[in-house]
Amino acid sequence: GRYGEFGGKYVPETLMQPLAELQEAFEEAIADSGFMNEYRRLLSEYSGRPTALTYAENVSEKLGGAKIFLKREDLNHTGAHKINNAIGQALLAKKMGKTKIIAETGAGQHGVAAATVAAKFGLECKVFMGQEDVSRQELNVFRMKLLGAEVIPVHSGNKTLKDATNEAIRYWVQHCEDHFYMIGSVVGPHPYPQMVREFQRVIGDEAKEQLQSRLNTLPDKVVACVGGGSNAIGMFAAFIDEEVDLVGVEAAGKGTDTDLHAATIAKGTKGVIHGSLTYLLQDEHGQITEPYSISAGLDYPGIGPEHAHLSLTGRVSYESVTDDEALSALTFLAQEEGILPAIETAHALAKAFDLAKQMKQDETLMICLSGRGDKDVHTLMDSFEGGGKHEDTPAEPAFTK
Amino acid sequence: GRYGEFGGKYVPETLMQPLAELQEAFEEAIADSGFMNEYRRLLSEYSGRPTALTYAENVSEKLGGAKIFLKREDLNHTGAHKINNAIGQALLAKKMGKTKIIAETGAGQHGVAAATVAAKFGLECKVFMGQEDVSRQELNVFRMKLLGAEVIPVHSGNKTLKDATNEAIRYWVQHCEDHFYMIGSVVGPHPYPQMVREFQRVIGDEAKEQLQSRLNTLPDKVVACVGGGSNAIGMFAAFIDEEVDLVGVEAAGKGTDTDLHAATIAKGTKGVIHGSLTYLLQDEHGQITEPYSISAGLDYPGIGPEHAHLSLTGRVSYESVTDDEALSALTFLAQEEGILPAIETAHALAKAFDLAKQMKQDETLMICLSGRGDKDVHTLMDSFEGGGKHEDTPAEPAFTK
Amino acid sequence: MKTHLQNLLSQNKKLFVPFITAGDPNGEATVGLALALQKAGASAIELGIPYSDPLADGPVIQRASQRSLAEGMNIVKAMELVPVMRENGLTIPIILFTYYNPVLQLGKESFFALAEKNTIDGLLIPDLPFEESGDLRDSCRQHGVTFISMVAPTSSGRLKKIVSSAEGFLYCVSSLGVTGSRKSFDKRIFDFLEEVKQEADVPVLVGFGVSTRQHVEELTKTCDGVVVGSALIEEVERLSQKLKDPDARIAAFEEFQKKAASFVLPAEVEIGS
Amino acid sequence: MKTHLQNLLSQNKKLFVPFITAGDPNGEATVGLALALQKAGASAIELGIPYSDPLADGPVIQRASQRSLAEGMNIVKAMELVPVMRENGLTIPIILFTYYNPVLQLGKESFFALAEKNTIDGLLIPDLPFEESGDLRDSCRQHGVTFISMVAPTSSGRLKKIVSSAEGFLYCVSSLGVTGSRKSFDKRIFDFLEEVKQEADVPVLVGFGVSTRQHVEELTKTCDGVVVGSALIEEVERLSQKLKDPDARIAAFEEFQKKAASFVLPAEVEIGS
Repeated sequence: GRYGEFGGKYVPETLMQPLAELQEAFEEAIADSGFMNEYRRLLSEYSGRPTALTYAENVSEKLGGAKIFLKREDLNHTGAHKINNAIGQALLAKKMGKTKIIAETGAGQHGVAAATVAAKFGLECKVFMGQEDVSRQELNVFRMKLLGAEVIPVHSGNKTLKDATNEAIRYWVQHCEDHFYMIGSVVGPHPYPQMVREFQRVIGDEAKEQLQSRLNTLPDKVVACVGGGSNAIGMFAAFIDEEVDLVGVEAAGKGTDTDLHAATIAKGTKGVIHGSLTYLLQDEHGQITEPYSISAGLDYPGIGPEHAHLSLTGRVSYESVTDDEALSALTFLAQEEGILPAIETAHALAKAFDLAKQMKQDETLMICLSGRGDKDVHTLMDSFEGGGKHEDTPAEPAFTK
Repeated sequence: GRYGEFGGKYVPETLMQPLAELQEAFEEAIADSGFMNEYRRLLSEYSGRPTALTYAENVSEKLGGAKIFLKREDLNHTGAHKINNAIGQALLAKKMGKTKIIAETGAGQHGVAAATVAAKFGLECKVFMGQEDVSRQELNVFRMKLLGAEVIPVHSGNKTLKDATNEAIRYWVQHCEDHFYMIGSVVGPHPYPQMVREFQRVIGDEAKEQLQSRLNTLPDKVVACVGGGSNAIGMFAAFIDEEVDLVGVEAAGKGTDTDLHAATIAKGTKGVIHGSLTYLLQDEHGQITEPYSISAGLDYPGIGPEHAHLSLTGRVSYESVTDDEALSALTFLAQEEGILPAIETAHALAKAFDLAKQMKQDETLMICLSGRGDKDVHTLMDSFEGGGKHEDTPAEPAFTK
Repeated sequence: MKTHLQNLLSQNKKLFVPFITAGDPNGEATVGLALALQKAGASAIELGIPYSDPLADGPVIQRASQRSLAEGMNIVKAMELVPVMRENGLTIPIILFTYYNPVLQLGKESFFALAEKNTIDGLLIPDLPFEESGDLRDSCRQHGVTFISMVAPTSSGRLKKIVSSAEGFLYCVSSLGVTGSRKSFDKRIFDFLEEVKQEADVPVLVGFGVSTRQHVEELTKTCDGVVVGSALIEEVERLSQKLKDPDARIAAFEEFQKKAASFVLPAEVEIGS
Repeated sequence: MKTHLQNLLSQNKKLFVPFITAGDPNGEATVGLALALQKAGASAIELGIPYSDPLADGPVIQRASQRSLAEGMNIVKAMELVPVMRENGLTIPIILFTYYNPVLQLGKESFFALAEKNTIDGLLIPDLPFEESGDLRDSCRQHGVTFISMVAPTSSGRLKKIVSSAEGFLYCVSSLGVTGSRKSFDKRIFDFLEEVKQEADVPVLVGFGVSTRQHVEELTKTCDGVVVGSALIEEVERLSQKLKDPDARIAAFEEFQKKAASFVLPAEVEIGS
């Protein structure tokens, strides 16, 4: 249950046994070819895997450096990598005889994925969501309800993702006998970080094979954005034992020199959040602070414990990218490749484009395009056309010259 | 250029030569394995084809009849089948040396697809869109602009799709020397209906092969929604010479006994619209009337000429489905399978579910799931939660009893 | 009693064929405007049928269509205006300008019955190109209605075919484009007109964008006349209120006639005739 | 000068360990409330450190945390309240109730230095289960701080291990759940308590949801005492304004004392002792 010193199970006593049962069931499941075949069948026939690997030809040529490939998780059912994990955990819930699932959500992406698999697997589904997010993301709230899920607004704390997660854990503590808690990222107590990684490693495994069969080579560099870090871990897993540079990209918000960021590794310190020892944003007294990013999927004050370990050991380098840099990269990709990425993903793009410029033309760089940007169009309108909170941040397409 | 008596080229003299050139280029292209390989490569590596074929297990069991399979065009890049055609036409534009494309759009789906491929292929893109639709679909307008396209609001006529198409044709007449007109459906003058069909037939070809390899059988019935009719033609093309029942589903809006519908085959008469002889909604004096459907993609007053022919010959049967029936089917699919379809697609679902109930359990029915419903969430909120123009139409999930 | 389009058009002067939309701003006004055009020196009149989807027309004529439709005009009522014009002294040919769909919806038999009854001389359908019009051209010939063909600079390979079967006059599209006024004409248009002129047995007229007397003078160096649409419709639009007012109408007709007359060149005594 | 938690808890009566949040509604009030609890007959006090993310607590204690944080309370200031309590006559043990993160952030050395300096007797960390607490339990032993372990009905296979290493007392979670008042206790809870009781060498206390004297009477038939939290915090919340008002404070402390006393059972003369 540890990645170096990180990870563990920092949870109320009541949850220790349910976590042990979960771990046992999970270990059985991934060793069971019947289970894994069903998982892979659903990924293929329901979610549409394998997702494409797209050569970003125009972008690569404009930047003049490495050949850039995009692993297209945006083409999954529900529009992001989240569904890979949700399918895996839903299958596991079924296997464990649980009929009800709970999930936390910030902007609503994992909530939609959870509600989706709940519908598909005939499970009852409760999604905990901060009241602030319920108000900001009414479309996703409606979508979850349409899928048959119950959305429970959380009024505690700052009424955002962190508090929704606390509340989901509280609810699970009280109902762990018949409820399965479906965590959406590589966070939480063991075995969640490991389990979510295993259900996301299909991203990297596929991408590796696709590039091999296309160019007969490994990528020189792999870049992914990191909030909790599930798409990044899923992407990195296939390359961690290879000679491939790995780069995780956090949200620097308005800048890591301001208070408005979500750069957990750059600016955080060790601590416990949601059951796991990792880096997190906190004050000197160990009170967890509210992060900020234009991207709802990256403004989490913690980070998956494996990332904390990979950072400490130096195997993965973690960088951070501001709102404005992310928006520039998003615009550049949209206009050059006709792909509108999620704002989360745009953080990875911004850093990757910078790196690609410094690479040679015979090198390759692979980006996990973790999700599509349709969900962000309102935010983008506010940012680019004013009228929203970011009206003073026009995104100069910095990459186009 | 004819399907029985339907089709043809009813256009200003100025366009006859550009259409002839287009036809020649198109015929050359589809016979050219280099061109077709590039087209197929883009479908695969850029748009993520093959799209999945999903067995709708829960729905099939609840209905108790045929096994229902969904051809998941919603999993394409940009979320619908529209991109198949846009990629094909963009490649053709390049081959013809055109550097600028124009397109018409209603709700914005084809506009987004056109803007997408324009970005990918480095083409200038003008999208004509009725002022009414510009106001109603501001997110899609923004998305097209973000992709680098110019959106031109059309103030003539009723300011909707029909008028946008007229205006696109007018603009093409004036600029046909260097502009490629990218039509989004199997409508318009020859060779468009044929060309769009050929660029959409991948839907049916794939679905047929997928079902063969899964069940070693042909479907007994194939159902698709019909506005202009491109997803339906693309789906039907593979089965037209087989012993397979084919069903096209039009939008009955508030009912074909009212004035508010878009049921062109059920209620239309022969006439010319946008360069093609087909069925259309018109008054006794040949003035084209404004159609109505809750689905922005189905409220077109005409229909592809091949559909007119397939209806007249009886090879395909055309049915119509009301707003309310479509919304019920949408809810049912969302709650049973975790898939939120486009409202267009929901029309096909509603009819297909009715038909499946009457079929045997060893029979199969295949539906073209033409697009995802994310774009429709605002409309659905208005319909289900009031506050919109459809507040008096709560969608009873009629299929769940 | 129909006129003889072919004969009337073979006059020894540059032809002026104006376009007005039937029912714009109403049916009575249309009759008066037609008479004013005859007085101004029109060789024939293109009478436009208002249409919901006029995709070959620019914004000026689109607006005229909408005004006319709002007045309740339709293809049958429009044709029925022609006998009223005749009763009031109109002798020049009337060429019906209509999109194909209203004709289709009426049905060929009804259409030609109405055309004969209402003394329609010619028919021009902007969205019915040569290849689609064979059947209707035959019917026109049977019913003594002259079918006017259009050619465009892009007609190229198809030009000879169209020109050789032309009746009445040839309508040359002056540029790539829909109807509407424009400032000047491309040099290429004159090459195109000369090519048409060489092939044609019938008068060659230019339309689309002819909006000033200077245009007419310039173009008629190469061709036999002009069709003027938008420039006149703009005048109708300007006079719209007066044209609907029984007291102001006469003055408005006169103003309109004056505008129309500005496009008419004096008959030349051609050398050698 | 610390108390001797172990000795004090082995009194010949049912134990009553109340919980209050340090700094709710402010530091001065906390001192007074602690003294009131001692007067009411508390055996020891759980002094809660306010935390931003109290995921083992129900809404009542969450609100107390937020009030306290808003007052600027933190783990260091909270510990520094204890000597003030001592100066004012507090002699019963103080058990610090804190989430793990504030301890981690302070660092083990600083934490134990402060604990010793401020006469902290015990430590209870609700999100540090047995398996994660080995190192900290060792440090506690070195610094004479009693580490309180929790067991829950779901502890099952792990129960013996936890119970056998328990010090001070065993904190039994009365049900599946977070802290907060509840109406009645599941029958299974008594089976669970009996099982714990059989294994334990230290007093067995029940917490989570003990909110009435009747609860206490019912539960202490099986166990050695109770921890009462939310029911008292609700009282603090009710008295909040008065507790912050120097003029009304004394009366509020008395009211609170009365409420607390309702959970205290009279010492029994046990048969055979």
